[in-house]
Amino acid sequence: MQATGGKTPRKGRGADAPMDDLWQDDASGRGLHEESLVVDLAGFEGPLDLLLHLARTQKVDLTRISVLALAEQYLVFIDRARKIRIELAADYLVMAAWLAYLKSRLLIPRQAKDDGPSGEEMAASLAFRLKRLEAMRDAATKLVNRNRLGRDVFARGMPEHIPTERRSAFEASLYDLLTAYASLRQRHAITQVTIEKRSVWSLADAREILQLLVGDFDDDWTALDHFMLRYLSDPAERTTAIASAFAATLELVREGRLELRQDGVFQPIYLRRGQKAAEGSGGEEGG
Amino acid sequence: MGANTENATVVDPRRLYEATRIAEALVFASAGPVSSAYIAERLPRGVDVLHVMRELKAFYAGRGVNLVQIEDSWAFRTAPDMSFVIRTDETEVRKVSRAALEVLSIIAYHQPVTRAEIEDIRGVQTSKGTLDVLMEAGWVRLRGRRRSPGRPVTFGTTRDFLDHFGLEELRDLPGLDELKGTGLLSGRIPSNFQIPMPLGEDELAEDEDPLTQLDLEELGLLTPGGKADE
Amino acid sequence: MGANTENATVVDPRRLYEATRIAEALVFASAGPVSSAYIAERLPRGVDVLHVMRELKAFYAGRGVNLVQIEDSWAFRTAPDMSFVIRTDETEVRKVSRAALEVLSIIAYHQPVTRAEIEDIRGVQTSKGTLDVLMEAGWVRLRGRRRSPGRPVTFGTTRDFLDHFGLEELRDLPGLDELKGTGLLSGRIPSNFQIPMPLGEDELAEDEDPLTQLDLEELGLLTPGGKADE
Repeated sequence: MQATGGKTPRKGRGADAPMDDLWQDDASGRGLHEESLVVDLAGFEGPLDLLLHLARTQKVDLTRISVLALAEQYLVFIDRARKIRIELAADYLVMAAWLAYLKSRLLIPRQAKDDGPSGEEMAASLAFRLKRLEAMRDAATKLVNRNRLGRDVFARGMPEHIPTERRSAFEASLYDLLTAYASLRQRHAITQVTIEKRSVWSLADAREILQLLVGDFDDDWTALDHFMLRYLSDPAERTTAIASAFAATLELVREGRLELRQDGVFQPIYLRRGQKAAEGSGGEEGG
Repeated sequence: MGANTENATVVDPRRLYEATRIAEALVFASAGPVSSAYIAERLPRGVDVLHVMRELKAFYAGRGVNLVQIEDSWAFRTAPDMSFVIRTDETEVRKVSRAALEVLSIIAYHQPVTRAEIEDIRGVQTSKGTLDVLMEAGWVRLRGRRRSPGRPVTFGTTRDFLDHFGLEELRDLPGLDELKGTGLLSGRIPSNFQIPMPLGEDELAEDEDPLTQLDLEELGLLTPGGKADE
Repeated sequence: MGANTENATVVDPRRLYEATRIAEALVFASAGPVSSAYIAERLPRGVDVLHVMRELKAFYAGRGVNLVQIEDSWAFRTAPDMSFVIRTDETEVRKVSRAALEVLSIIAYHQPVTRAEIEDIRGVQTSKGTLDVLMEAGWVRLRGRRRSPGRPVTFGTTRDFLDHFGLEELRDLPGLDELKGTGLLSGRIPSNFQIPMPLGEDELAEDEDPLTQLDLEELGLLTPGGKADE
């Protein structure tokens, strides 16, 4: 995902798991250098990881971080990445859109009829998730630094006996069984030509993201597409993103899951939850 | 040893000593952990296996080789402070990527845990093969299925995992109590709000075509004959 | 022994003990007999390796495990009189062959399945021995007969199969998404690729008849007029 690396946005983690490779050679090469904010997403495992890293640079207890400041930093980071035309995975952009929304909720006073989660609640849950991820990281470090068998502690090098406890005289694990089955079926499956992932936003992409976000909106009009388009599309992909997002929006409106408002030509498009949003997908009869 | 038999079951010291020898031979001869039940079956009748193992453990406590307990099993392992003498250049432990290690600790602390839950905690899709690597190492296993819609498979750790990381039981996981106390293992995010889950490539509908130039023209977003700006 | 050594080389008992620990750990962890020279190199300076080994040998003399000398090398061996405990389970554990694992997994997922179908899925003939091994292991059984020309016998898995592989029920076998999710199955599979949901052990398929006494006799699994062994 580096500027030079040829990774396309939604290609994500392929079978070769490039991210894993990068993790192997320690954390030294990762990340951003505060002053220049050189953007290198290669070392990060997803947006939460990036956020955690940014939070750490605030150098305070995770329970006391300023989520607002964190959101700002993240958005700045993403903006810079895009400015120097680094391809960003959809995950990072969805998070950006969400944080932009969170930011607006934190800045705009809560309205009385508002029954959705408050900005503070959203911020709290984000802080919780960061804390939980960090706790798991710490646990992993502690685990790997224990005295490990074969590295610090050793078993009998010349075993004389293998005690059998199973009644069966045959040994095989469930993992052996599944591996055998999966590779057998794989071998016989007709190998198909894999089509290179497109670098345009399909209707499905946009729709999926919209749906992810729709649930988070209450009955207020929100210029969601504003957030979406700002973060979910590379300038280079803007046209296709607008098209797909708009088409997806229309589809959701048709299904009654979304309502749409635009005050004038070239004005922002406002969205709010449709009547059927809560009930799940409604009828398909068009309108 | 074998002198202090002042517990409930009055055991003849010679019999206890013989039992200790048997247990010692059984466990010493094996590279992997040997279960108490397996040892018990081979001890003289009326000898309490746990009593014998406790004796044996005490006997080896300060030595170069120690008797360790792993769940309900026993194994001899070199003393941790001996690592510098034994370790050679060829000594190699399985290299685990940082991501795999993170997944492993999530499974260890949250088990039984589904793949979706692991991804929820990490905020990112688990790369293909990470779970495979952990299962191949013998540290992670399929535990069963969650009784919830879709009946997702749950993962847990194995006895080999405990053995490898020198844990007697899961309760010995570092910092477990502390984590429980802070509610970080409960799985419940305090408010009902969720950060959108990462959109993995697998979730993209496979039956969807990308928008074509023609579509864009149809939608009026591109002047006919123009060039998609991609 | 070891008591009258103060005169030859004056060794601090603590140092001697430490040296014994090192030698003990080295010999224990080694995959083969360890030479005195190798051990000597790793002992604290000024400690005589043979002295240490004599100490260690004496220490283990009456125990379940002995230190034995093989020319100029050292190894631990279970005490000769312990062979009866070590050898009791002569049934050596046999690793299941790849072919047998494949057949077993097909039977597990696709049951009830006929031999022809197994061969169709594997794309290769199944040797009779493979099925025999699986029957012998107690993992595979004859379920019934397919109501189709030739009335072929159908195979299925047993309760022991579930026990051995730690499954509660057949439905616990991971499905397509889960095999993909763990990386066991790569994403590069055709969209019409399917993994069947196995039919429970006791349910007969619509086109399946239960095995009768007559069938068993025909198949040579029962001597005429005899009694099924299960």
